[in-house]
Amino acid sequence: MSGGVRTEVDVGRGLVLRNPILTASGTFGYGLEYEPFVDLTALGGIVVKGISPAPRAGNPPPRIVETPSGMLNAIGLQNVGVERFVREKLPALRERGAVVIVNVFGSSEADYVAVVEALEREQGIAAYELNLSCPNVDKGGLAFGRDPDAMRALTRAVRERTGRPLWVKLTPNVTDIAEMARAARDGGADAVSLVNTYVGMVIDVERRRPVLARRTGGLSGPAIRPLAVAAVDQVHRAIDLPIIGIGGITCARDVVEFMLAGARAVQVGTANYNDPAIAQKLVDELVSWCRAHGVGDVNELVGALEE
Amino acid sequence: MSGGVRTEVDVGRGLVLRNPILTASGTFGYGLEYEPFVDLTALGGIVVKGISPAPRAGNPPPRIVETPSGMLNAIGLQNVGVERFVREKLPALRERGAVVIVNVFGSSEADYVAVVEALEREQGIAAYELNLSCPNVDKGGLAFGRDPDAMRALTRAVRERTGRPLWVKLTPNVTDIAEMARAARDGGADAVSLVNTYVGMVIDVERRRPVLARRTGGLSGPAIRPLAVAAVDQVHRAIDLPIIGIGGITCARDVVEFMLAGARAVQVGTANYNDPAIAQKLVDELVSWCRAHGVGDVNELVGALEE
Amino acid sequence: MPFDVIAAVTDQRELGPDTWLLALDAPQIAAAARAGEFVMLGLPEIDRMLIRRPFSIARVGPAEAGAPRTIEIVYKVFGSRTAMFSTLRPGAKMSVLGPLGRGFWLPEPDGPRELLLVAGGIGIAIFPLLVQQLGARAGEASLLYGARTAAELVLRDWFAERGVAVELATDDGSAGHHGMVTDLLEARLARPARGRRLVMACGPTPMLRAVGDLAMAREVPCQLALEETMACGFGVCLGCVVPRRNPEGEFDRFVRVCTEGPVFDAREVAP
Amino acid sequence: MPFDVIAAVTDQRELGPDTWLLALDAPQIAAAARAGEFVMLGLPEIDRMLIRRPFSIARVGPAEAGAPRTIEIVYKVFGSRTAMFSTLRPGAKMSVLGPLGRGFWLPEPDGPRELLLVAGGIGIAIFPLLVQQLGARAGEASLLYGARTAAELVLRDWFAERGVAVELATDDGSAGHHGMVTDLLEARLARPARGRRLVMACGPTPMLRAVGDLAMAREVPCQLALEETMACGFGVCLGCVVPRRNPEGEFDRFVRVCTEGPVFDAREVAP
Ligand SMILES: Cc1cc2nc3c(=O)[nH]c(=O)nc-3n(C[C@H](O)[C@H](O)[C@H](O)COP(=O)(O)OP(=O)(O)OC[C@H]3O[C@@H](n4cnc5c(N)ncnc54)[C@H](O)[C@@H]3O)c2cc1C
Ligand SMILES: Cc1cc2nc3c(=O)[nH]c(=O)nc-3n(C[C@H](O)[C@H](O)[C@H](O)COP(=O)(O)OP(=O)(O)OC[C@H]3O[C@@H](n4cnc5c(N)ncnc54)[C@H](O)[C@@H]3O)c2cc1C
Ligand SMILES: Cc1cc2nc3c(=O)[nH]c(=O)nc-3n(C[C@H](O)[C@H](O)[C@H](O)COP(=O)(O)O)c2cc1C
Ligand SMILES: Cc1cc2nc3c(=O)[nH]c(=O)nc-3n(C[C@H](O)[C@H](O)[C@H](O)COP(=O)(O)O)c2cc1C
Ligand code: FES
Ligand code: FES
Repeated sequence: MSGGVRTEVDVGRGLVLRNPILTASGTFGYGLEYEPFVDLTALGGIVVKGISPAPRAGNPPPRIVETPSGMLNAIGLQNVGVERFVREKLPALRERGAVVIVNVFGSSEADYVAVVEALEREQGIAAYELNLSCPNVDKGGLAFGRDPDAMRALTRAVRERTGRPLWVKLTPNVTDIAEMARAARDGGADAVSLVNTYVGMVIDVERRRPVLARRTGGLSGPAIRPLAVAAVDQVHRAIDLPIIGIGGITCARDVVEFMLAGARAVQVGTANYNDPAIAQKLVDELVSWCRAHGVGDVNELVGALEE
Repeated sequence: MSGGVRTEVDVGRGLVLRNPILTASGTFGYGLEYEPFVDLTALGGIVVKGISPAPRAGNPPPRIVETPSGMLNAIGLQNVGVERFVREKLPALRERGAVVIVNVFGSSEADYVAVVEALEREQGIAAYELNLSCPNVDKGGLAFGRDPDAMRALTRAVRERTGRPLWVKLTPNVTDIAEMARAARDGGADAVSLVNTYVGMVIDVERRRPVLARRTGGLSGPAIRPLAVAAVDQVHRAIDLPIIGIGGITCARDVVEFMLAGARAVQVGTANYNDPAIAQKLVDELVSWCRAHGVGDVNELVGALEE
Repeated sequence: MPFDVIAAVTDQRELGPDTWLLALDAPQIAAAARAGEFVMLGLPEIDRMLIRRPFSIARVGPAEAGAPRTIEIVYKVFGSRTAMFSTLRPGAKMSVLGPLGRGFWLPEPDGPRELLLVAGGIGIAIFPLLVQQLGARAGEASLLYGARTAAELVLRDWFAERGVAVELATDDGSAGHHGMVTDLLEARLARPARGRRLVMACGPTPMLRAVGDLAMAREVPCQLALEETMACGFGVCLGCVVPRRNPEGEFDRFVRVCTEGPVFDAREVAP
Repeated sequence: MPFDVIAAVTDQRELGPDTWLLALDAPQIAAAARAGEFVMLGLPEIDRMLIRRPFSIARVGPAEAGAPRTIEIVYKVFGSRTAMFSTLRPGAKMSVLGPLGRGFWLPEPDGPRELLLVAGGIGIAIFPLLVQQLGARAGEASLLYGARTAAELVLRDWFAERGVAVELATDDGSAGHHGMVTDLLEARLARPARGRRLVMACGPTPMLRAVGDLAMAREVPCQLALEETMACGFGVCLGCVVPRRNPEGEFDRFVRVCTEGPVFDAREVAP
């Protein structure tokens, strides 16, 4: 409840977020970096940078480049590994009372299972988000995200190890994203989050080389918003499972757009770089929008397109 | 040859274009509308609006909406049909000496074959481009473009009816565009053109409706350029077949970018609306670019990334 | 034939709430413009504005000094681009394509006429050029002009000064008739005509629909200026279509507002 | 702690070919800035500029009137955004995040020093604040400053006026030594030191590499200000990394230029 508007959303398996605004993995660090700008507990949740069993160095630079209304990144899942995450990052987040969703990454089913098993022993984790969709690594991620059988099997393997809410993050680089969402559900996912980035490339024509050292990267930002909204709409019409909408969100209008397309909650990504306070501002703006439009409960928006 | 730079490009089956700048189907009408702005014979070629066996009324409005650095369209292949095209449009184009590539559309294999058979009787057609990638119609197009077997069979069926250069236009809305390119080649295509538009959606949050009457549309414009460049690069590395690069081109740098990624020629689409003279300007700008960079033949650029 | 030019802004003035007058130095377009035609307005840099926006040519001027040099646009800040346009000041450059479209058509001047110009809100923007081109015969025209509130009734004095009989309507009663502009039209059509009547209307879609219905019910010729989202403005994108109906009222085909309109016979289109 | 503010442009001046000085009213950032730190500069509207751009805080001022109110940026027009920045005039608003990063570090002031500031081209932008913060000890500094041609040697008088010994080099010989700025450094390092030497360098990557090699060969401490493409500027995107090497010269890990730099010990990084 905020300013007369009910903002709580149920994203499956009993997880009720205080509001539908989350931050997207890889764009919000481990949350703590944003403390100068954001009250972490004011957000619906924080999805931390993808965690793998061992630390990962990531890809060589250049790793990012701006594109029209977007950016490409090829970070390559640089992260501190699950051990240091548990030791150094999680306790601080827990202490602050932030709602933490851990984005899990691996190169094999065993990797995903290993990260989740290590995290199962820890308090203060609201959900797991399996990143089966990173385009910027050689193995893992995207390979699972493009094959429904692999996705179902991997989701099931993790499902068997946890009673916590389990989200699967989908790649849009597929022919039929609804089929992938179905596979995630059949594997036992409680929600799907979409979209991750689109494979893209920019060439430095003077040097005749790809700008990114890794050749290609993932496109994010407002450029992809219409594609992401279409993906959410498609999955929403195809299956009955909570959806977390992601892609190019910069203002309350965009949040409402994703919710009308069928998302119960959203994640803000690239916009956090431009305005590190944006996630918290969006909570307030969404409430104002609802009040101005006579919406007493944000859940009224979910999938509420006129047919 | 232009200003000391060789601009002719061979796009397969002996078709040599005077330069690599073409205009994309659906963005250049039947060419004649651009005569106030462009000398049609100065272009490498003109790809006309998709032609189906019978005239098509197209989708109800609204059909277009602007998005960040792009636009969505859902025209629905409104066109005059092959008969009127042959009677009213083709003779005028022929008379002017324009290089005409006919974009062919249908809802079944028989449709595609019917259009090509009708056109085989006519002079003044440089090539066919099979549109197996339109996201804005219920049947045909995208259905073929997403299934390698269907694509191969359809391409072969057309191939058997014509000795003219045959291009297949690919959709990027697939898991593996290189696989689709391979299917087109195996079916007998002389070149592939990519990309067509990406499925997207914008919602009017005030009215709680999709802005487009058809719900979704196809995203074009600079927003998709990094995605299209990555697609061209991927196909170029996977198979040996001339590629026509398409997606968000607005300046000579963009043309060079697509050629370095592996395109022998390019098509300019959405930018024609903003600047109806742009295609011809790009021919001149490309020549200037080559001169300034010591490139004596545009073919030196094709796939010429430093590895 | 339309001209595609880079034109300098020569004036930018606020006429009313969120309503601006923008003047552009575009002599070729000014000389060729006919009432009801429009331009596509953008910025010279494609990366700052991919799709241009359509605006009626509101007025050309100065009419005194031989051929007109400037075109004027009267516009309402509606979304992102019009908001940006309103920040441009004299000297700024815009890209302008025009004149475009098929404007109003006037019956031959062979006798008395009663021209009924019906404007809703920013729909007023299409009529000044018509009055300029009517010249001495502006006295044959009446402007029926409605808006939400008096402050939004921009340019009304300009019409009155040129001999046009102006009747006003506002939703809140702050000027003229308290009600809709279509009430004014209905009343007028019920009175005997001063000559051959012709209705010309521009405004929101529901208003156009009502105007068309009123005129057709009395078999008064009626021209409606339609709006639809446009990407090109010159007939190639097929983005701006509306359904045309045949004399039986059935769907005939989609017509392009940009080249087959924006002004249509009310019998052909159902806004 | 960085501040994220909307700041008004208070000055915009061309210093040399494509080189500008931009002043912004950002008192909190001005008060907190330390030499070598930077800001992320953007426009208030995210839809006009998605990714902000990093620029050194060149100077704060006016220093006379108590706490400084403004920060100054010295920048070169390089691509689309710097070109756009150069069109902004006093009164325009920008979004500014800063101060960011880890700047230069100075040895304790316990004896004579010989500070060698090595600047290549627009790399000069990082040094005025250092000289401001050296205050009375600016006389301990020498600026070795190279550019392609004399006109590009902006701000050189400003340094000289503050007691900094300035040595110039140009590629075309139009000012100072006809050759590279690293030639100046090499000559200087070959001469006996006036005190504890410290090299601080900012400029193109090949120059930084050469400077680092020269200094390390003589075991002179050396700080290099690096550049890498940045999306956030505050350590979260992991876009701006460079490889760090361990004492054995092997790859250790990727470090973030924005928070672990931009100034690094030359022994740690290989530009
Ligand atoms: C022939 C014609 C003449 C017009 N004349 C005038 C005029 O004289 N004065 C005036 O104020 N307005 C006029 N309009 C409407 C004007 O074009 C829109 O208000 C303007 O495009 C809104 O742009 P925006 O970026 O501010 O709004 P946006 O944020 O883009 O969108 C707001 C709304 O504007 C409409 N719109 C957006 N893009 C276009 C487009 N390319 N073409 C048409 N409509 C669009 C959409 O319906 C949308 O819902 C005219 C429209 C047409 C078709
Ligand atoms: C810590 C730091 C301090 C800097 N200080 C200054 C300064 O004081 N004065 C000055 O003139 N320049 C400075 N730069 C460089 C400046 O950031 C770039 O010149 C600027 O970003 C170019 O933007 P653009 O849009 O004009 O060019 P673009 O068209 O975006 O690109 C041109 C080139 O600029 C570089 N670039 C683009 N985006 C970024 C980014 N987000 N971060 C870093 N580099 C980028 C890329 O290498 C690219 O090849 C600094 C860079 C860093 C990292
Ligand atoms: C620099 C960067 C790093 C990212 N890292 C991850 C990651 O580690 N795990 C993940 O699932 N998604 C990652 N993403 C994808 C985002 O979480 C998000 O899905 C995507 O950026 C689209 O949202 P946006 O358009 O709002 O940025 C990353 C995105 C960016 C820009
Ligand atoms: C309004 C519109 C209509 C289009 N119609 C067709 C078509 O009939 N056949 C086709 O193959 N592609 C069609 N396209 C796709 C373009 O040819 C092109 O592939 C796409 O727009 C990407 O290029 P761009 O980003 O340069 O516009 C259309 C695109 C637009 C914007
Ligand atoms: S606006 Fe393009 S056809 Fe009318
Ligand atoms: S710029 Fe984002 S981590 Fe350095």
